[in-house]
Amino acid sequence: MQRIGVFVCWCGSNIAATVDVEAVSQALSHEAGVVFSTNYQYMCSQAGQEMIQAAIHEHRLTGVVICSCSPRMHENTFRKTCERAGINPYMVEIANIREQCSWIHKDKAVGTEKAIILGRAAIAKVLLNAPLTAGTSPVTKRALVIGGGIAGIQTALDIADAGFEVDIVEKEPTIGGKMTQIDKTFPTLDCAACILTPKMVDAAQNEKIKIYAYSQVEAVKGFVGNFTVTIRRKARYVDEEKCTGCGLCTEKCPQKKVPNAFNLGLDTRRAIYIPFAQAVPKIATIDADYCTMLKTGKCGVCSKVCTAGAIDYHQQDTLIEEHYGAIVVATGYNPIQLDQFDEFAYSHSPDVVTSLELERLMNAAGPTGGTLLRPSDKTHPHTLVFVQCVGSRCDGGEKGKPYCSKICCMYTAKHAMLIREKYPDTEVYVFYIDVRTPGKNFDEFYRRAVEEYGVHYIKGMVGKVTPQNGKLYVQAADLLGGQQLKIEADMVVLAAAIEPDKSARPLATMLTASMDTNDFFTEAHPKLRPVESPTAGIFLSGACQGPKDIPETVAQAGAAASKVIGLLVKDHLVCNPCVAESNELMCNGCSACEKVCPYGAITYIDKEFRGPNRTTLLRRIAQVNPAVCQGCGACTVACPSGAMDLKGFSNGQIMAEVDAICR
Amino acid sequence: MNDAVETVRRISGVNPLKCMKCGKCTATCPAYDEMEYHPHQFVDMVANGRLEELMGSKGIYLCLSCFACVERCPRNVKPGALVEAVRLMVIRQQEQNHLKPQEIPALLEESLPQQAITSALRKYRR
Amino acid sequence: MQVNGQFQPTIVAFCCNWCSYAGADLSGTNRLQYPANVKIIRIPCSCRLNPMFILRAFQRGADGVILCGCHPGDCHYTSGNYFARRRMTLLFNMLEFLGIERERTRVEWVSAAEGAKFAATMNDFVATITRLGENKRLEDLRCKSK
Amino acid sequence: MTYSYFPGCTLKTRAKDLDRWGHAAMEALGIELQELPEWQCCGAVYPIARDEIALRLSSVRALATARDLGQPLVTLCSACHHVIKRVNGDMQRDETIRDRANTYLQLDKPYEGEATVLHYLEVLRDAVGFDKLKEKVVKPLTGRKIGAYYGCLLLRPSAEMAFDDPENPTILEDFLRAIGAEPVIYAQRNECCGGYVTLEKRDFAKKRVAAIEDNAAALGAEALVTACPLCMYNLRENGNGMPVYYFTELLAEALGLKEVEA
Repeated sequence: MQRIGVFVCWCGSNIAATVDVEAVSQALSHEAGVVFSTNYQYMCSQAGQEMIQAAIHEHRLTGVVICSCSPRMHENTFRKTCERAGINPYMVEIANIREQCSWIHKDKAVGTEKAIILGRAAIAKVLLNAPLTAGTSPVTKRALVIGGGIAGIQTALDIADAGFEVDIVEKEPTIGGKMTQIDKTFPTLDCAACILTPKMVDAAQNEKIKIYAYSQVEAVKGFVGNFTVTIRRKARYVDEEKCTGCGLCTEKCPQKKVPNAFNLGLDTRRAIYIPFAQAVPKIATIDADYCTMLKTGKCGVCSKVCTAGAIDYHQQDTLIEEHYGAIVVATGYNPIQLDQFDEFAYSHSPDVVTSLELERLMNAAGPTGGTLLRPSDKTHPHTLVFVQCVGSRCDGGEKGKPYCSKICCMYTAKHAMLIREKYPDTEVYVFYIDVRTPGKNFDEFYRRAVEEYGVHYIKGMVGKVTPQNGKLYVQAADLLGGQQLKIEADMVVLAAAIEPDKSARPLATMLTASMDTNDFFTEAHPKLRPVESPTAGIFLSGACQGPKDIPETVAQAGAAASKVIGLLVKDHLVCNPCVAESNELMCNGCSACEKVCPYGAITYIDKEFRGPNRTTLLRRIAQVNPAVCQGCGACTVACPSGAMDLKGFSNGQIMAEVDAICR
Repeated sequence: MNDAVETVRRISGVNPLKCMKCGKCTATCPAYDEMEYHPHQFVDMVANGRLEELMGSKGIYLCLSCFACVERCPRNVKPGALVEAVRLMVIRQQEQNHLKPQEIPALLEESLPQQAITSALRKYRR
Repeated sequence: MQVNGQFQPTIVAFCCNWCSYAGADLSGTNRLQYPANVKIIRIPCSCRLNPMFILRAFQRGADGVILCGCHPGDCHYTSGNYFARRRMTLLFNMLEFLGIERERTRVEWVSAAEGAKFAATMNDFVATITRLGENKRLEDLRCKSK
Repeated sequence: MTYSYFPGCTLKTRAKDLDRWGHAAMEALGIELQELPEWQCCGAVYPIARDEIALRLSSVRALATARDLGQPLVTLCSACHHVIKRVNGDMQRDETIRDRANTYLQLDKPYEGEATVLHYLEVLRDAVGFDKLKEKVVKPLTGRKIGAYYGCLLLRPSAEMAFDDPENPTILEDFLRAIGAEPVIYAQRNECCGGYVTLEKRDFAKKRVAAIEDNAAALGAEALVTACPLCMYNLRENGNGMPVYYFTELLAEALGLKEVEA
């Protein structure tokens, strides 16, 4: 017979205010199997834990029930406490009387009664608990980083620095991500390329880092420490080993009218291209949508000019399989499409641009060589209007995003300042709803834009942009001035909301990592575990988790790397002992469980059983690999003979809980 | 006055507290110059129970019901629906019709479509 | 159960560990109220819910049973909630055949971020069951205390 | 194909051109528009207030008749379309309005939003097809630069009207291309003309129309088209003389049904 101890926590007043803790410990002391019951102010405190340990020794307890906060909070704490006192950690059950009782009820009598019932259910369960020992599984000491922007590069560099191998999978022909398109960075105004490209080179030259550019993750199998990932290496139609990146082909290709994605379509490039001069790896890629040779079989100019013989028109996508212990998601963001915001005339006038397009228009390597010119007539704009929050902070529906995109206030201040500095003859208006600048030296930066550079910050929104006679007539609200403004502008710059990259959603499904309604990855805990996904072994870096600027992204990338390193230094991981187990005497070998197992943890063996009269009987039975089983329990329900059960959540235990609640 | 705010909310189906005070309604309103209270102020005044002032304003008869503010509001607040609700609060009172049938003949002209008269009558009287 | 002459339904909620149990915790963290009639049993995944558990609950006097799991496509174990969905469809059909009203059983997908949805679902479910009144259909009278 | 057709009050009087040529053109395109028996006014303006039931009833009556006839209901006037489409939406989605309207009307069979409401332009686009229309054009309006004026009622609120992109509509431009004209895309095409406020404040309507005409003219438009009699009134009476047509007039002209006016 078990000897159960019950410990009711007050959690200060969090529980005690709506649950009569004394009455609960009293009531539960009368339950069958309970030999000791008490309550205390903070069970999770040092003193509380010592009290539990003392009670275990004194009353020779075999099982413990803690009535406290959610098991998601302190189950592990109390398991360790009991382990130190010499009882198996899996002989502990938590009755959640805080999140699921005291915090949701106001009436003390109601709360107390419910707490007693929840306590009874936990006691009923623990009476059927059995000691469990966790197995271990080995850790593959190599990490995968998905996405090669600044987040992915930083994570990979930090992991490699600790001596582990790390692969980067990047869907574009080069790593570098959005930061390669940015001209200057706030709040220091240093050149983005100057700080990013050395990192890209570091990553390429680091012998621990392998870059799979122009590649995508195709499938993910396995679990923490043991992932098997299929990577699709898309056909570049250029042999990566042979291409020297000389760029001759990109100058000779006769197909000149390909919109240049790197410059956001503001100019054109050839069908064979290297996105930009500092691309890593610096290898040419043929754009199959535009290449005349690939489409019609006639041309072949690039092949003729290539002295290295790297062009291969017959190249196919290849699939490779790699093994990893940890996966970091760094898929980043994109500005949203602005089709639904045509009151700003984005699709009517080339002079209405997004902020990212403006970055290209101001970049020395951009389509205008760094001189700010209107896309329509290549003249110098004298009046610019910036519109903030285009598509951010919207209320539901199909239009826009409900969240603040976070980076726009600062980059708009940066743009406004740079334009006023370089072209003092311009007038710059910024229409804002709120200026949000929480960050080191951020507000000072914004104030400089207003006070030193004379940027006109106007509280209000733009309602309509009317292109007419080469001008953009901007109708806007000046809420503090109490007027409807009509500004004759030369350019309008829209701070488009940012959204997670479209590749993130299918990736999340492959990784079984959860996402929020906006397709940002959710973290394991919003405050305490910000760089881990709730799925073990999956880590989050950069804007895939939420809008972020560069300093924040780099900080998070480093944090994600440290978590990966913490995982990879381990030789073995302790497995979850709450796994399925088949009772071989009851198993009839029907394979129902095998079919529903998502992990392939169940195999069948033929085993000899003793029959009557010294005969033997060969029977096919199921066997669970405890290192692979994740403990979902799908098989337990599929099993028609009731042979399959789940340790820690057995049929008997759950039935006992049901009985206790319905009593 | 809170009851009146409730009435406006019920008639319009709009929660003025959703407004984030961006001013896009005011920026977009074609009747801005004609109104003493501009759309964003209108929303704010409803939210703060300042209905008497609104009910006495001429602007409520000058909203075009063009739905530009409704369409472009990022928070789905529908300032135009609030204007309609306040106007109804006025004209549903006795003898408060803004347009009386006997005034109509004077307004008629050869090319004026019936639609204009009917619309105005619908908008301006009980 | 009758308390002071008022019907207080007994409701068992099975919540998967990864989404819905966390969602229930979140509604607690946000102090969103729902009736105490709901008692939650934690299971690793919605696919762990053996139909036997539901039958047992009704047999022992539960008035309603609700299963909450991760949204389709978001299962921590990839496909568990799909199994659960199919199993529950069959089971609920059978229970209806036995005369247990369809409204007494429910499946809801609640993510870890949907504390508000959890509370709203439970409020609605308790209201529905209270309206339906006591469930006697499957009760084993031998289990009933006098 | 046969459709039920709701002309509305103005199309029988002041806006006869919109109606007459609309009818003639559809006939030429092989589509019959059957006038809804005993139709009444649509209500003229959509009652935004959710507690206005009586003002919705005449639309509901028309919708119920259309349902009973089993044919989609086609409207031509922007205002009628706006009102009938949105009332239909209310009857589909708003339980309170549905119940109360049905209680008033006591129809043989309660109306629950079963009818389909289409604008004439939608029939042209989806049933006839602009490609097909192009083939049937005998007198293309080649070289004529025309600005489409949408106004408010056709497009907004887009969630309910579901007619076209509210900020960047294309249906009238596609129509103009089909009849051989050159559409002029200008930003003010979906800004209000001044509406019924013209009754009280003509100056205001004049300002609105000036903004529209200036923008269209600056981008090269020689004329405007509209689908709304009230827009037509404001553009003609309060404008600076830019020609304005109903789109059905141009359609009839392109189909060779109407002699080009001198």
